[in-house]
Amino acid sequence: MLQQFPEAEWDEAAGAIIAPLGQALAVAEWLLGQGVDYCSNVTGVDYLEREVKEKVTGEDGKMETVTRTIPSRMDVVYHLYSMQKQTGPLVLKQRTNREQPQVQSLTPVWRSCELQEREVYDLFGVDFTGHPDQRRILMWDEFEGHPMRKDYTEPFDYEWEPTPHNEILDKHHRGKVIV
Amino acid sequence: MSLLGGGILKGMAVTLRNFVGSYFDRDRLTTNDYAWRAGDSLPQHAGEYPKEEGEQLRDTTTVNNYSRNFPMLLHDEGEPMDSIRCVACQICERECPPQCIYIEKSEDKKERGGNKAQFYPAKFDIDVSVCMSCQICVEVCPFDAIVMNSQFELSTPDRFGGLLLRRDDLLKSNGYYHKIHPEEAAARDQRMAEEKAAKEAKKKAAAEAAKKKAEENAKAEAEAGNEKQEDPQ
Amino acid sequence: MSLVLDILIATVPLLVIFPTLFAFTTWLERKALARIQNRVGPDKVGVPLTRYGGRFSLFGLGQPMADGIKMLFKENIVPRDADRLFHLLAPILALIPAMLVLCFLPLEFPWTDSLKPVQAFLLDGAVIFFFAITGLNTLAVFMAGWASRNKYSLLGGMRAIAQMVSYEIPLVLSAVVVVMMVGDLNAKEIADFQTGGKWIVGNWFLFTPWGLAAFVIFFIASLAETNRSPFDLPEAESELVAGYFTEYSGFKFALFFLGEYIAMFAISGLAVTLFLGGGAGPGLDAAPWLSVVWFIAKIFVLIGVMIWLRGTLPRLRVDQLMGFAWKFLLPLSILNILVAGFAWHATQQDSKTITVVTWVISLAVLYMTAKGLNQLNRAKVRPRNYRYAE
Amino acid sequence: MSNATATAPNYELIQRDGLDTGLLEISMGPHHPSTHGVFRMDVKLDGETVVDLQPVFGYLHRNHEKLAENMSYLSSMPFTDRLDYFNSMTNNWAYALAAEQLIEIEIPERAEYLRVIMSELTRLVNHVSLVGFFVNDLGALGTPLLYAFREREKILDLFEQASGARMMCNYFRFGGLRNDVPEGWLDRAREVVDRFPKFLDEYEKLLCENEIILSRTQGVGNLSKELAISAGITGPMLRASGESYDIRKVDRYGIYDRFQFRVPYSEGDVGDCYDRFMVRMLEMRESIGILKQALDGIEDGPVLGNAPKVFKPKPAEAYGRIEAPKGELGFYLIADGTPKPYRFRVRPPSFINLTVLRDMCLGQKVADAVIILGSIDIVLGEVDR
Repeated sequence: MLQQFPEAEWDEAAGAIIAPLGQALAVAEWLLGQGVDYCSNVTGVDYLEREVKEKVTGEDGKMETVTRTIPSRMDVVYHLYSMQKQTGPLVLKQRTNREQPQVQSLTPVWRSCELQEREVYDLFGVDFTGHPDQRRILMWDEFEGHPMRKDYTEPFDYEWEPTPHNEILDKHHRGKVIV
Repeated sequence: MSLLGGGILKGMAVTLRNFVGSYFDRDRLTTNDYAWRAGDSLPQHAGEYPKEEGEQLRDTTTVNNYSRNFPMLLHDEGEPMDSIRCVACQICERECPPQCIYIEKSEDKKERGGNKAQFYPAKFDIDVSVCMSCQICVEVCPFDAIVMNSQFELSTPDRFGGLLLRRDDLLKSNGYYHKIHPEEAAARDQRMAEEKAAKEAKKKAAAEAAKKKAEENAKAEAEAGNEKQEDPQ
Repeated sequence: MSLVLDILIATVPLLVIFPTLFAFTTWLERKALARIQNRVGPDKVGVPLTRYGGRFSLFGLGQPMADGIKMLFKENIVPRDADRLFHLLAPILALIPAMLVLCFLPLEFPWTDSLKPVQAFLLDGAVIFFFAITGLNTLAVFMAGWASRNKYSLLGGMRAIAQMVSYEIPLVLSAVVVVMMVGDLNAKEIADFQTGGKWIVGNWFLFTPWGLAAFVIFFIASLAETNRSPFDLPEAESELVAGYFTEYSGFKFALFFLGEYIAMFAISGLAVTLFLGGGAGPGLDAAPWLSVVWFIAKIFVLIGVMIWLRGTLPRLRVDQLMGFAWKFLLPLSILNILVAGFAWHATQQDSKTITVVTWVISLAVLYMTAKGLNQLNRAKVRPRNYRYAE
Repeated sequence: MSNATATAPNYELIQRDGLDTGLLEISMGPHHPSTHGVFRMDVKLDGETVVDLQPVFGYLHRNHEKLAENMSYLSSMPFTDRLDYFNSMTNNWAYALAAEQLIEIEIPERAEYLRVIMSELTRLVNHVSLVGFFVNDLGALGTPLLYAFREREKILDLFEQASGARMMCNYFRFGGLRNDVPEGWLDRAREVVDRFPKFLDEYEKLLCENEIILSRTQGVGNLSKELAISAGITGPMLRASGESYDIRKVDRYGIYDRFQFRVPYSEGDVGDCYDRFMVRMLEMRESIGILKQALDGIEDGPVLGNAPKVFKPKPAEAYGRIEAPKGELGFYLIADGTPKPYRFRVRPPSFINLTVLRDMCLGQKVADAVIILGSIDIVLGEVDR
């Protein structure tokens, strides 16, 4: 696999192949030829920019805490199986930026991506080039924003009416309760 | 070659058998009064839903001793607030999936049932219009203070306030709990007793260990003292 | 004065008995379906409409009354864009022909001044008239479907037209067999022809091969004519919500409902007249009024079968429905006419052997034809085999 | 290409013999008796024939995934009940399976057995009521459905005794089960299981040879094996198309490798509504076999490993999938070291099985569209999440 596509990366932590941008379709077609005929799950993952503190052993052997910034990104994850060989899963990822995410649609290779990629488009705002029917699926057409993004904020609820439960929710929303 | 229309006739025979059977075989009837349906093996004190106007439910609290509905707060025998088990630790509030619990901790501490003084909930509200009866609060409670009730007759003309159960509505005695969920309550009491015993044993062991240690210390000290005493000599 | 009185004496019983029976039938249907489905059915509402302690609930016999009162007081909703006039006319038009044809049934009420049994309307061409007037029902159904301005209603109305027009043909053709045998179109003559056989039932057309075939065809077609399951496509609940009466509520809906059930009575009454010997039954010599009772009892047997079928069968698809009428029932009923004609000639001599042989041959011919037609129409349909993976 | 999106014939406005005939557009749903919830199909009809069909989703969307990302692992468990509200037990299991990959934890023997028992009982509940609903869609006035519900009630009673709730069981926990079954429960379960085949016999007599059902369902909604695999169809629907892929056999999650059972699948490559109906009927018999073995093999013991109630898994990804009654139910979890999952994704079988709805319905009658939808077996709680 990695020989066929030298640009593909192997993400050890997640156990996933990260397909090079713009080559995902070729990778998928190659995989289909290898007997990976069943795409089980398609989803997006939204990574905000964040800072991690890591303990690094420096050159001089001293432990020091380094603050590293991980840039934001958007992943589209495919879980692939082979029905012929009864093997799997193979995790394929397409990695793109958060601001204008655009990846290749794998619907031409696996039909099962059709609705799921529509869902990723709807909830994450990832643009799938080559998708035959890219529309919103779960939210209505006039909806603005992409609710599964981590920085999504709810709009004002115009159907809101005061109930005793507001007191409870307020307390939860003050961030006191959820750890 | 099968009979023309034989499949239809076969099906009609099945429905005819069910038609007749439903008059003789009680097991066939799906719908009947609730308590009946559960069968003879099940309910130990099942209430029966009223058939006629004006008839009261015999027992609105129990349908079936396994079912759960909404949470309630337990207290041991005696005045509810003097023996309430809840110490307002707010774990259940934190873990409640639909976020329907609201707790305010008391200012003061109160001694209950011979245990050491603890906080108690000044306010404990459960919005049963939001509660989804998942029983997570029961599981996470470290004090066995909250358990599931099975009272289902909760209709009220007030859709907001009427469905917000306050602390005093939620307080139920352990005896009541034993009545509605006998097996579960017995198991819980046994476990609590065991834990208490274990705790006490541990305490005792700890006390003994402390005592022993103290003795040893004393001994050591004494020896040290002796040594010290001896030293000058 | 006497004429008016006669008319009233002849028609009022029809107008009283059948709507009452309708109420009873709704109860019966609900109860029977409930029992078929292992439920209890209505058992709370008693007589008179109260629930005093449940001791007078009488198996829920008050339920139809309660339903009726509820229907009367429900709001009458007419869609904004509907054709108000035809929306109103349709249920009335559905009821009128159904009530009208009841007059042709040979129901002989024994109360007149001379104590002579009388039928409401003794017409020589009763059978033809019967079919002519029941055909009007189609118009009412389509009127309802069109006037409601609802797509489901429209589809239901279209289905109804196709279905009713198609099934009228086998219905009429199977009745022709009986008319051929009797040589008369008068309902009373047909009924009288069948009385007095061996064990009362000996002359009934049901117990001849061609009569049996004609009865089965007639019964199936009458199910389709009255929109009963498994031919309830115009009101197919799972596809068209409620078909042509989707937009009807309250009393208009009740009228449709009433019309449908009265049509059921009428067509079952015709089946009883044609094949089941009309009012023939034991004890008629002693008490002639029993004939009405027997007649209605036979109607209820047929309606019971209809309910039973409704509790058992799923619905056909629209193309299969039409195919069934044109490719199965129509050829079979035409063949049946031929068989009946040959049989009539063959059995003219009073020879037992020839009669038996004719019967066996015609039975075999009819059955094999039915089988062959079935094979032809549904060649690929059969149970399948399945494999297992370890 | 087998997996290309099917295209509708160009039917705009056809002039026939000088008559202006157009297509009838019907919006079936969200309030329609047989869309199994608030599902909508925008159907274009030429007479009674479906020339175009667009499924419309989302009427029941509540963003389950976002909710779960904002609460602890344990708190999401009761929400999984609400996905496919017919099969809360299997939903629980799939989620537990995914989360158990994040925290390595030993599952006690008895819990494994009870998981299999609950899961197979759920399969019975689902298939039996699905077949009932399916025949109801065919137009049978609820009779098979109510027979099915009669049996379902008995199993739901068992669920109630074990978990306290009939449908929203919330019974599985990471590392086992919430509580042990009450005393005598296994005997009652055995009684129900033993009586089930009798009901199945009756049911088969009522339905499987009925000429109307045969001609209504055969040749309707054909789904070829290639398209089924490509479109990610799973569960009985895939097996009806002739592929014997069953995750119980492939992954052997839990202790499924200990049981003798067979996976029924269709012989031919037709994959029509009749196959889907029959595969489910046959699968029920296999489930009974598993249940009998499990009820015989179960032994006393604890049911919950010492899993913490609230935990913080190390950053990792996990995908757990099981053979739910409707197909492959998967949960994809990304942990980031906090008590809440960073990403929580449900792979809903009935949602993905709907991919081919349009392909199967084109050219069929409108009444067939209804039964094709019925044979897919959707639950809107899961489709829309």
